[in-house]
Amino acid sequence: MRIARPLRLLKFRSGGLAPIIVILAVLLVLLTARQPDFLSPPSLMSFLGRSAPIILLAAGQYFVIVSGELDLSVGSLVTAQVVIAARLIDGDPSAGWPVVVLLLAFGIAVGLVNGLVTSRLRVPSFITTLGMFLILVGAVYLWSDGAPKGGLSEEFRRLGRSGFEDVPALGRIPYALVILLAAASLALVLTRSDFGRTLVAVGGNPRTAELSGVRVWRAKTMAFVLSGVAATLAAILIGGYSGVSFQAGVGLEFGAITAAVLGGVALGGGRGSVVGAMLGALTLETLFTLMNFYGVSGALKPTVQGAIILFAVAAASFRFPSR
Amino acid sequence: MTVLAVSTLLVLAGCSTDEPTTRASGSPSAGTGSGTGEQSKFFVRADYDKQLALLDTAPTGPAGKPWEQALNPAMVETKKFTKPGPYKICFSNAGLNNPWRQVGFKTMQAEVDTHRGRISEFVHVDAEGKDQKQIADINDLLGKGCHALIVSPNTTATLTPAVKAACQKGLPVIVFDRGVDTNCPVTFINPIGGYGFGHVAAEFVTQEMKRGGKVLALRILPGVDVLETRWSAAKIAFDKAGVDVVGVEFTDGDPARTKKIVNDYIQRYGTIDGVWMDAGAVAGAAVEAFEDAGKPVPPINGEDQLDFLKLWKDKKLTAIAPTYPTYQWRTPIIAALKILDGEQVPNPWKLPQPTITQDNLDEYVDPAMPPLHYAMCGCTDLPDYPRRWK
Amino acid sequence: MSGLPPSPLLALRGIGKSFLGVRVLDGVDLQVRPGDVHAVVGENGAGKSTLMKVVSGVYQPDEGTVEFAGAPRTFRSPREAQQAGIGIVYQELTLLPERTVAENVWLGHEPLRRGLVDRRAMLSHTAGLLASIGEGSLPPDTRVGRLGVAQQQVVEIVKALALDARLLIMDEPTAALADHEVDQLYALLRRLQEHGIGVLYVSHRLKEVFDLSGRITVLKDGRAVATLDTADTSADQLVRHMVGRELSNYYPDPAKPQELGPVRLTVRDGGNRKLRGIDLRLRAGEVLGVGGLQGSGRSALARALFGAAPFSTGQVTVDGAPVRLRSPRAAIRAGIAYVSEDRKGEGIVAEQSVLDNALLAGRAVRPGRVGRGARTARVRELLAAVELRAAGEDQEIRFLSGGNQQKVVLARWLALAPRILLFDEPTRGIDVGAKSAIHDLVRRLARDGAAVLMVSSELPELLGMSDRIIVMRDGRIAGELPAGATEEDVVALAVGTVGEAAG
Amino acid sequence: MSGALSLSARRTPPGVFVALVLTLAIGWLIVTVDGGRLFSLPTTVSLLHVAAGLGLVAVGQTLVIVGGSLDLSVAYVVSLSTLVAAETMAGDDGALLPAIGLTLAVSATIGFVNGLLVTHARINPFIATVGVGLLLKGYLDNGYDGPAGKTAPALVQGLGYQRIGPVPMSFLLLLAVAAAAWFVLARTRFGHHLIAVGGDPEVARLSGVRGSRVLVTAHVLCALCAGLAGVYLASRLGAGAPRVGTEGLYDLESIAAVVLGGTALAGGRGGVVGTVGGVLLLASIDAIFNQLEVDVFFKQVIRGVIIIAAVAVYARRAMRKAS
Repeated sequence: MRIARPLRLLKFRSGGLAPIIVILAVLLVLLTARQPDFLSPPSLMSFLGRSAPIILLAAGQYFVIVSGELDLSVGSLVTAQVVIAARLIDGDPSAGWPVVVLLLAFGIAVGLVNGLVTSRLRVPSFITTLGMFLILVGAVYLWSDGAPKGGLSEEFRRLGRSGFEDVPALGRIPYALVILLAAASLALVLTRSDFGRTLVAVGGNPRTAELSGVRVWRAKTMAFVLSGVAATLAAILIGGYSGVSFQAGVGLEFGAITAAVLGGVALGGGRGSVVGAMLGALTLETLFTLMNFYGVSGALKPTVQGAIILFAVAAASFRFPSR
Repeated sequence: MTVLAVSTLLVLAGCSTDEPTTRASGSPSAGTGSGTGEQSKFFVRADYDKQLALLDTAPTGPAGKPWEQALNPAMVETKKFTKPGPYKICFSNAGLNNPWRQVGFKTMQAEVDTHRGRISEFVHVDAEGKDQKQIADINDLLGKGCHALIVSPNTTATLTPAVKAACQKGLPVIVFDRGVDTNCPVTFINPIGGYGFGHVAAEFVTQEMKRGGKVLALRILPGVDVLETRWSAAKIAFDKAGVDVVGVEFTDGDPARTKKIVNDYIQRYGTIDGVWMDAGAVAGAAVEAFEDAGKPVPPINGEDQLDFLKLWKDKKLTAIAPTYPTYQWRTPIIAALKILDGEQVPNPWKLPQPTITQDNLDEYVDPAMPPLHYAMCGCTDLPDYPRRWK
Repeated sequence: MSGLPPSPLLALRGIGKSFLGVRVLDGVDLQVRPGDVHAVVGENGAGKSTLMKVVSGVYQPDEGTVEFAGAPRTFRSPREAQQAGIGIVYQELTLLPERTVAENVWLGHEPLRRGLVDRRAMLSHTAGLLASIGEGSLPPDTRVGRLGVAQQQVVEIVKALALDARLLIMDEPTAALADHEVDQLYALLRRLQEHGIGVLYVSHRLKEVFDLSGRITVLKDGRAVATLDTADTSADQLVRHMVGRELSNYYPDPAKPQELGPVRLTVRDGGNRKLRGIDLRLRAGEVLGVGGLQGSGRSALARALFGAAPFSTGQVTVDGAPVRLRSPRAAIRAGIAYVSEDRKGEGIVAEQSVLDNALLAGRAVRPGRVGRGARTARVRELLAAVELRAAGEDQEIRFLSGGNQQKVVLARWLALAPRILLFDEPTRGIDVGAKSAIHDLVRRLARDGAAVLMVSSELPELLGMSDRIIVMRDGRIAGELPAGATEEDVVALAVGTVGEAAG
Repeated sequence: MSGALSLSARRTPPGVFVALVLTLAIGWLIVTVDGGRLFSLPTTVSLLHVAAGLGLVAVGQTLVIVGGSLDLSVAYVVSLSTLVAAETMAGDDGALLPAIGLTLAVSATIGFVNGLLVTHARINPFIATVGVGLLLKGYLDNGYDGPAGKTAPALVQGLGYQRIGPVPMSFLLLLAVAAAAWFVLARTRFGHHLIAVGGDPEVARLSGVRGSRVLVTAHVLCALCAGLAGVYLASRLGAGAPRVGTEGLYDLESIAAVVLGGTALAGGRGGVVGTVGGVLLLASIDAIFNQLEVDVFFKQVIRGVIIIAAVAVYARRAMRKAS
């Protein structure tokens, strides 16, 4: 154990949680400086609630990225799910739960296709999911020729829009937040499980994994399925939060990936934590809010966002030369 | 750090409200979180005045058929285009990439169906919102022996050369929605326009909200001319009335983002007393944001999309819906046939631009239609309505 | 060594280097004279590779000076070292499979004509160099990916030569070479000596060290504990310097007849792209050695048995029952374990912890939450049992020495209590100390009733460890030898001077 | 196999060209049956124009991808370049050369920044270039309300509309640039080093290759190609268009073209010739669907499928070669 400490140090330096926590803290300080009551329970609750979808997506993306792949199709999947839900429900209150089940099935199916094409046909996931992106967007527009049909019922939307009212101390807890916490703890358990660890091994060195009896294709496919499920949950929350629209999922895939990387998940696989990914997403959301509060011009937002992301990732992706 | 720097810089830049006289583009003009910011570089005072004048001009033409009406028309001769039918009419479309264009195009197709006897073929090419593709498309269509060419340009400046080329081919060219920087087309059809839209909405919000209240302006995208005009007109109205515009934000037409922005502003300023929108797409989301925050919904404007109209009616909002009517998609077909018959047509063909108010709201709310349908489609009398639009 | 020694080509003075507070090199002095082959020996983790990387500019020393050709130098990059005339042949191959031999050899210093890469020159020069070391048969424009490990090693050496280096560093150059290829290397080194080129030679094979080197520096825990003239040093002395103990019964005793159990594994007429007509029986308790030249099918045999490159024809039985070893997973389920020759590429997950690496197979093949605690406990025991030296089970495995990495890999398999173990070069690139530890372990496993198949290109190991030896040639089993066979027997079969003619 | 061949040409699989010929043949058949003409002059011309725009970007993209990197900022670089060019020219032929010079300088600078972020700041290229893209997006959104500037008439007539038979100047420009890029990869040290870095950065480093210098150069070249594409589009549109790059999806399309051309997304393998094939393939599909007046969204679905399928085929081949 003579050299244990320095190695811990290295561990925390490379792909650890420390950088993202620091960044998040800084942003929160800036935020509260401008908006003291931001951390007050009600506003915090609603903030966490509305951030739930992107955090879920980041968690889903973690599994894919850590297994050495990439999922560019989640954004389009979210849009597709919202539009599908709207058309199937079409304002009919009773349709809610069956449709949720159906959406989950669809999300899993998309994940399966992504996974099998990537792992069995050996198509780089960048291409697979890029193709899936084109297919989903095209298909959903085609299906609803150009404008979403029907509409979501209030019952369906409640999940994303309302919450447990007047909880002592906290006031209102959005259902979204509850769902998020449930999903998050599930994800955490999963990463600690045999599957979770072997998945990291798959991302770290597929050959070794294969020769140790891991069914690499299966692990990767599972990862994509998880991402699909996460996207579905996100879609249900987003649809609930803001209703049906073709914009529902636009750009979310980049958001999720950026979040994961921001949280210390290494693109290319084998390194990172799901908590980091989710913190990364939270950081991004905080950043947007920050910019609203500081009144950064709408048009200039991307610039500021880009600058901060670059800075943050540069800081977070700092690693010791390993060899 | 960066945020601070940028925002302060913007506040500094933001205080001036005088319009730059030159159209010097390039140097970024700053929008801002406080005040209405600089006037858009694309603001043209003359057009602005013209449109506001048109707002209270009585249209000429068959009553109840605004798509055939015109505002103080100046007729042009078209004898030289006279041809025997039936005709092959070609349409180079900027794109179908949003509900407004979807509804519009369906309306146009329906209009064509009403003339089946006289229109033997209707060729439609979709440029997918790509300038370079539309240029190629137009060039392509010129080889297809069309009797008339209808163009809905993707952008004004970049499509001008292609349209000029088309004119030189000698076939009648009809431009609608966006214009081009040439008057070679036989006629240019569009409603009053963005300045009118923005002005009406701004006036309404100003009058309805409590004196000295805070207004949040929500815009879809920066850098789209038709939307820029709406904002610049609103800006003038607000500045004139000395309204405190606390924020001008871009929503990308994404309801989720809209709710987040409105939510943040409510939190930041305690309350918002008026909401102005440059398009109806996310009006519903904005209203919801107030409901979810447990605040009364302030005076707000939307557009003639049904989801907003329904919301307005159900929630009894103080609202108004200026329109950029989709019935203008009928007119080019009508115009084309007139021209090929050698009848006179107005040029420019300015269509009336009705506004939906509390008084006439009920005429337009049709629960049967999909949420993103545009009520001002003037399509109720067209073949297989409403099926085609559902 | 009489008369005035020529001034040193390379002189290291008090070299020190630490990583994250870990002292890897400590005050190392070392001198290489022109035309001198200077061996550097020591257990893994003794700092040999680090020292080499300091000399070749991959690392910069924290303390001390590097003097090259009489002038103090600080190489900030391998490029600078190469330009100064220091070539290095790395332990793990540093070639691009997608590129041709010539492109690899000249990478970084492509010959130019009028500012453009002169491909003709590249090819001809490469051909020349290959010929000069008796490998003229190797076409310079084949993709390296198509070559076997040994041939790649040759390319690796040619690559270093192409820099017309004055000092050549060879880190385990023979790790991948079969013995007859080693002879070629010898010849090559002598030729280099004649040209006055100095050689820093790192190896675990004492035989080579004594055959080749003029002087020997022994590293231990980052210090140069001794520098000896090879002429007046004995193997035992050297080993004592290295590990601080006598080299008593280097190999464990072979199995006694009564220790041999039932037949565990049979293959009848097994074949695939690389193997033909394989018939073999493997009994519990025995260590079956597999010899042969590189590319003779030794590794292919192990990989076939493990389902990594399965048999396409023939029948395999395990404990009498026919099995289809279509994938590693299937093989593992049948109780087979496999330790690859390519540890870095196929053995470990570099960025995962020791524990995760050790648990990998168990998790993959017998997942589920049930008994997870027990499994982890078992693996901890095993890690202790193999005397793993690491900072802790959370340490990333990439920071361990080769020997310790191999121990973790072993623990991974032992956790599954396999009945058949396949070792491919189990001690490749591993130091004397860890080596004998692993040899003992292999033998112990056999005693405990496992059937062991061990591929080795190191004849002493092969002869010392095996109860039986089969020798491969051209994808066939060229012949079988009993325990106590001589190196000559093996080589004879391997090169085909005896035994049934390979079709 | 002769040395010359083995060193470069062999890397570009003919597969994509087979696919191209088949596509054109089948397309021609369907279009003819449909009563249209696929190879009519205007159609062919516009096909080659589409190819020219995308091609210029894709050739640059090939260089970074071969080097194991990626550039997702090209779409914005293209837009920016059209503006820089058109505004500097301001319709004056005299300003032609300075304008083009300035445009290239600007884009080169952006490429340089990309390169630095990827190499020295060690930010994953995906994130780095997306970030830079955001920076540019902000500038464009904020600064432009639509087309601006006026391209020099000479350029419009020349590069924009001049053609030799059915072949536009722009397409010749593409061929020239592609040839240059091929030459660079095959015959210069930089090229060899780039491929090495893409294949295995560590190996390259140990062989004395200055990896970061090489990658930065590659990024600069990539951005330069995007800049050229911008100049071409400016000549085509007669003005600068702040959205033309993103509307054209030049970022994802260029990557699609590159992989269609058989270049490995992981780097180290591939070439420009294949990319040109990929570009022509995409352009042909466009032209065919255009003639058939196929619904845009349907077209998108088909595209997605084709991209995935094509890459799957390459993977199959690669696997067979490996075993």
